[in-house]
Amino acid sequence: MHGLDLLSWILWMPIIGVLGVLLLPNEKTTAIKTWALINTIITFALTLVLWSKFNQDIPGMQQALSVRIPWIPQFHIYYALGVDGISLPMILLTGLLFMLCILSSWTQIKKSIKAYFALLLLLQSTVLGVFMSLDFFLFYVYWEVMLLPMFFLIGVWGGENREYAAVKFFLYTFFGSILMLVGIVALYYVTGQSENSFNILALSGGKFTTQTLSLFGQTVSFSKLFFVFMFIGFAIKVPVFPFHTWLPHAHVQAPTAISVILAGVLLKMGTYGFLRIAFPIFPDSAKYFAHAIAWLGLINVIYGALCAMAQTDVKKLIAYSSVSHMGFVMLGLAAMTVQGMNGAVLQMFNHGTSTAMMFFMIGIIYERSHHRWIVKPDGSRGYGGLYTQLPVYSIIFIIGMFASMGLPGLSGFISEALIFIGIYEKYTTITVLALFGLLIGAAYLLWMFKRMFFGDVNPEIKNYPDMTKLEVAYMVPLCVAVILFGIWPSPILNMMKASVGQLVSLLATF
Amino acid sequence: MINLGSYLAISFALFVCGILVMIARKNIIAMLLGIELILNASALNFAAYTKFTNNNLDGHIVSLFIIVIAAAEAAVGLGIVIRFFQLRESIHIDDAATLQN
Amino acid sequence: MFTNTLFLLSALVTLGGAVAVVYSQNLMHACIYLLASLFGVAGLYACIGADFLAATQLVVYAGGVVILMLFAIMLTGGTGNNINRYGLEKVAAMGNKKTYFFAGITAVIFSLVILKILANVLKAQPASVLAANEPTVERLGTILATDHILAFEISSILLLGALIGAAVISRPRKERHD
Amino acid sequence: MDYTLSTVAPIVLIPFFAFVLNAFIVKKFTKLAVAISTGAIFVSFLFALRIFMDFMNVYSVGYYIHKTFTWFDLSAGSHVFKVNMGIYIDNMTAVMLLMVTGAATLIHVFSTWYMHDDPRFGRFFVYLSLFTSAMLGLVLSDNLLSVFIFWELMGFCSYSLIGFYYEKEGAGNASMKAFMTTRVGDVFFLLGILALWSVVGNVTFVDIYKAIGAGAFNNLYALGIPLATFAGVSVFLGTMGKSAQVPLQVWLPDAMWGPTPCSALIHAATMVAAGVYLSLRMYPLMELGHMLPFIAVIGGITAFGAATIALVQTDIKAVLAYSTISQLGYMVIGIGVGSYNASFMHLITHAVFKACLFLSAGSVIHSIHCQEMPQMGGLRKKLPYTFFAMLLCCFAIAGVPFFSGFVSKDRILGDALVLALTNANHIYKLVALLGFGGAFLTAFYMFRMLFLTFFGEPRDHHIYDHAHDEHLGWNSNVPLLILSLFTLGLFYSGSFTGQGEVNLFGSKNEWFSTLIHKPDATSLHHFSEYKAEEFGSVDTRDKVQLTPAVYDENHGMSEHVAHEIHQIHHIGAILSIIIAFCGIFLAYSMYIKKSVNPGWWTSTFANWTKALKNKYYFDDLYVGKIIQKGLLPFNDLLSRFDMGFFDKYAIDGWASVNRWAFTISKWFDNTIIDSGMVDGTGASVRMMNVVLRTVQSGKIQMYFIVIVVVLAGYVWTLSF
Repeated sequence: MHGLDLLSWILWMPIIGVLGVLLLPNEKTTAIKTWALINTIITFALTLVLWSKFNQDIPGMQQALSVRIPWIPQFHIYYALGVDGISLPMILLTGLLFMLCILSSWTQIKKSIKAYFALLLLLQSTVLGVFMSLDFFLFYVYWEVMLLPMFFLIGVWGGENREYAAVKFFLYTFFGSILMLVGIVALYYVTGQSENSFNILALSGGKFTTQTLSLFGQTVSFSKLFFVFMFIGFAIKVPVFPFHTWLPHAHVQAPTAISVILAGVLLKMGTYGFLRIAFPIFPDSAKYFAHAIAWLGLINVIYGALCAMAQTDVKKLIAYSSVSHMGFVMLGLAAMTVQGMNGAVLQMFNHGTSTAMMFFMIGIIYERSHHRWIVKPDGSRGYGGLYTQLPVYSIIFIIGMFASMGLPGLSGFISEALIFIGIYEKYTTITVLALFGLLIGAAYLLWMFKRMFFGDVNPEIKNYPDMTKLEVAYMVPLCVAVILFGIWPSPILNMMKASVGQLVSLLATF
Repeated sequence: MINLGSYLAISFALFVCGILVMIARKNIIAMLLGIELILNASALNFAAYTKFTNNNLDGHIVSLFIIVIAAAEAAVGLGIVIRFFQLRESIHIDDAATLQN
Repeated sequence: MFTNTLFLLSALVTLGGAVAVVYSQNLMHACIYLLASLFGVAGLYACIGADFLAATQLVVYAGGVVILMLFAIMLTGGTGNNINRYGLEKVAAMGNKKTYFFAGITAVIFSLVILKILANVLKAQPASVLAANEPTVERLGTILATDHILAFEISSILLLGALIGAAVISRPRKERHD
Repeated sequence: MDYTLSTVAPIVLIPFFAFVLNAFIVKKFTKLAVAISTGAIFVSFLFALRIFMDFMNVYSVGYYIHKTFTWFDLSAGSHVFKVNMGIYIDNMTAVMLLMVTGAATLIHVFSTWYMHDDPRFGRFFVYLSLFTSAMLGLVLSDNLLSVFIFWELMGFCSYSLIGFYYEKEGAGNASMKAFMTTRVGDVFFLLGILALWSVVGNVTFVDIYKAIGAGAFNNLYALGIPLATFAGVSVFLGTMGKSAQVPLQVWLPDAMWGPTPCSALIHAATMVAAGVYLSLRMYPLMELGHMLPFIAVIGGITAFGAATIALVQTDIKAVLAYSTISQLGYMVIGIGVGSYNASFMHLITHAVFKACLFLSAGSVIHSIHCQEMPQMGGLRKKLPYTFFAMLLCCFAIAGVPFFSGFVSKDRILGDALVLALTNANHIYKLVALLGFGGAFLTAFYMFRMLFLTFFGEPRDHHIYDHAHDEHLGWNSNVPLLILSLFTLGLFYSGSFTGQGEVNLFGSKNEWFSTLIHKPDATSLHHFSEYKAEEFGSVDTRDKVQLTPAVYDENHGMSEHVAHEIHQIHHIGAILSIIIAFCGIFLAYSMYIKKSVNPGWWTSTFANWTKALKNKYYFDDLYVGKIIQKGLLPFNDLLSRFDMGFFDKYAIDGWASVNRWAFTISKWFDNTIIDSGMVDGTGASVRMMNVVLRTVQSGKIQMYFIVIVVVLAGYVWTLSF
């Protein structure tokens, strides 16, 4: 009989929070918020404890921290949790961002506060579950359950077109996960429904290179077919180019905190899926499709950046910039070199912090103006002169914007540079083209900044107050993270490098 | 003389008395008395079976819990009766035939 | 010998009390008869060496439940057979011929079935040597705190719930004006 | 002198910590922040001076300090990947450090006066501190990656300072333009870094030199181009962005939206020179990639083109901005014609006199609150010290003998002339022509500016009368005078060891060309002995064994060729003196004597004048044509395609298909299933409930009877 282990504590702590929120009466909004905040702080503290217990030299899963308990023994389904260098940064990011999101929702959410915070905490638990699961079935369960709070959070607390966005988000992601489910079931049968049929670690290592199956009378490689299935499933979440259109809708309609979570954490679940599932289980196919993935990543980078430049809605602009930045992650993954992979995982973390900053900042200005137009539909400017009116806001916005742009000294640069170093050796043409993404990336952000912040003060914004203490309080941790990991990336890189190195070695053998 | 048969017989008799009280009375409190009888009958049965089989005291435990439940039931039941009386000025069982009002 | 006497006496008191509860037309009397019956059951427990059970029976029933019922009886009807606003007696009658008839029929049907089963059971029951009566308190305590700890804990929650529930239910409330 | 963290790092870190500290305290303690900032750069200057003195003591070509530390390490299992950062100090770095810290100190001091009344006085110093630390970091860098990092940081500071007056729309446009234009170059620079990384395995200067010396670039291609050329062009594009070479020069004139001291520091003395510095560092790569002619032509076009535009400018800062572009062009010519140390010397001399010119212009602007030269005139009497400083600087930039600009520029032009006359590649003839032509124009427009500002009668009496009289002040005009002192050629062409004579025409044994040697193909083998050391380890190099400093101008040439080159150099020197005086004379006759009417020129060459006024239509092309007509509509189209077509039809189209299927199934459901079968069931249920309702009497005792009887029946069936 052993007590609840650390990973389970982290995973179930938000559920305790949900129960607490549900027990509190509707009218006690401050109590609900405080409880949710305390809960997320504890969760974040626990993730930090996890970091302190983490042994950076172990390439695979941390045995000391893993859990594996039978859940549905009849189908060999386990409650299996584990953490390695790839999931730890994501767990830390999740812990941090949810804590800040509770703070940002403090004043911004005004209706059904109890339900909102309960759903937010539920979402945190499911996201953590995705990043910790080592059982394919458990992974899938968390992956699906995550949709539920997300659907309601967008659909109930969103903007004017929220139902459309929520349904679209739900159906789109659901479509992807169904493809993934097909893959899970196929793996279950091809491994003979044995003890390890849902064990992600046991499935990894390229065990399905020779199997074939007959499909419509054609002999198809098992590995390639189901790699494509899984790829689409995860690509929708990333989102990779042809599957990206749910993102602008969802972002524009979602409330601020949910946008932050969506861009900061949920998009990373897609790339995390590649790293944890698609690549290790089908390394031969990953290698086979690497060039195609690199081209898709390139399209993401350029297409997202060009679309972002045309937007007049700030939030939509940042949403498209997420598409562009996640393209860099795809490039790093496609490189399959130490530099590229490390860069990709680092970019996942860094994009999480910088894009969270941007969405928070947009949320803060939205609170004041109740619109997000850079240029209003009638052609007049939406803001203008914010620099004069809101100096503190502007400075923090600049930090976030330049981090997002990849300015050296801020976090985005190192990951992007590593990705480029990694991919240059493999695909020079793609590198040259992707570099233009950096250029356009600077262009749309600076142009947005110019139109919103420079110039004389727009009379409409004359009475906007500068950032409140609360708003500064939840931006400061992100600023610190962005600057600290820009100057000194070793803490994050050290925790991931052994695990990433192992994955690269695996891919290199095929 | 002291054997399982006699205990079962006594318990049976108690049980039948309880049923009679439950059905024949129109007074809610009187019906509760019947319930007590029925509960006692079953408790007695458990204790007896333990004694006359393997004497491992599990029956005693069940009997104890029956007593506990009986106490709880009496408390809640009588509470309801008193409340009902406050509302309806009656403890006639036929007054309690509707779900609302 | 003493045990046999005790057993006979207890059985008589038990059954007599039960029958008296059935025929008594006064609620207060019925309650006292019930008390007697419960005492009898305690005696029956004692006869088979269930000392703790017997004691609990006395304490809880005699000391608790029956007193509670007496309180309830006194709270619900001190003023005689008045007719309330719904056209029924305030303190209901203890039954009439019709109800007794239905009750009797039901009891007979039930008894037939039970007696049939009992016959089977008693036939199959081997004559066993009775274990000597020993104090059960210590063993009961051990079993309660180990094998039946969950049930024990749940029963404590049940009692708490019943306590609060009874208090909440019987508390008089103001009529809402809405 | 020991080179440890505590003697080198403060150069960068003190201004950086000043920046961090000031960023927090500047709002409340503005004066303190300013003092901290200025003090920090002065301390940096002392450290740099110490290093410089040490290098002068050793006085050796081969003396270098190379210390590294691991920034981060991705090695795992069999994969090894480390990113090292470090400092690399050689003679060039030592000189550069002294120049940057010295100029920055004086500009900081000047700014305490110039910016004093600005509402954002403190904030300006915050940016300046960050900028100087970045620039010093760049200079100390031992590898291209850290150069790139500091390069971009400077770009950010430049962006912030150009947009310093953020309430002005134009400042916003200018800052964005500056950042984006340099970003074009930066992106290519990054590409060059990637290309070098793929060959060398890291991007340390010394390792790149070693790799070039070992022939690692032979037979390597990227996108069908020889890799050395590919990487070289990429890196040089970075230079073109930062050093404002054609066609990426458009941002620098707009950068004048920033406060004048920042123009002096960033857009004249240091940051723009960083591009040239980078190309100098990568000189062996440029040579290997056969791109020196290309570089020379770019430099020539820039030098001449910018000078022509400067002719028609009326804004004093605009003239200086174009002259900066033009002078940077000369440095690039210097790289292109292999005049390595002259190019670097011009970088240093230009930094000094251009910083001084900008500060003088700042002094003028501060005094009369106006930047338009047609409204000035006769300020000589009001601003005597400024006039004196500016005069010296104009002499320097025009290439008057005994002044610094002459020493450096003459040598670049001399080498260009040598190549024009001896090299088979005829493009060098064009370069020499452009170079000399530019020199003439430089002398003319600089003195035009000087005469229009300080001489003649005041053209706008209102402005003149309100001008403040100048008094000598430690932070107003003393920095100008100090800087102007260093425009004397003596400092650059002298010898510090007493081994050779002071030669004002700059030839033998002067310290600059002795110490700074071109790392060309013949000298690269030295670098195989170079060794980086970890910070904190004991310095193992023995200074005694270092190569003694010998100036070897004619290395590996025959006597005859050397003599011929010497002759051409003399011709070049005489030619540039004549040209400089011609330029000055023309300006004199136009604006003092008024014997030549400038109006005649502008009306005769009206089309040209218009082209010059419009800066050769570069802005129209970039902003008007490429961005407004090309990029933005394309983006718009793409965005509309994404949401209006792709999302609407390809994605939501599935929903329409579903809806169609749903309509059919709905009809089926409603008419057949629902009305027929389901409602039929409902009706039958309704019938039944009439019967069953009577059972639900609510009589508990009835229920109890039923329960008992049913139970009995059940038990009965079980037991029999």
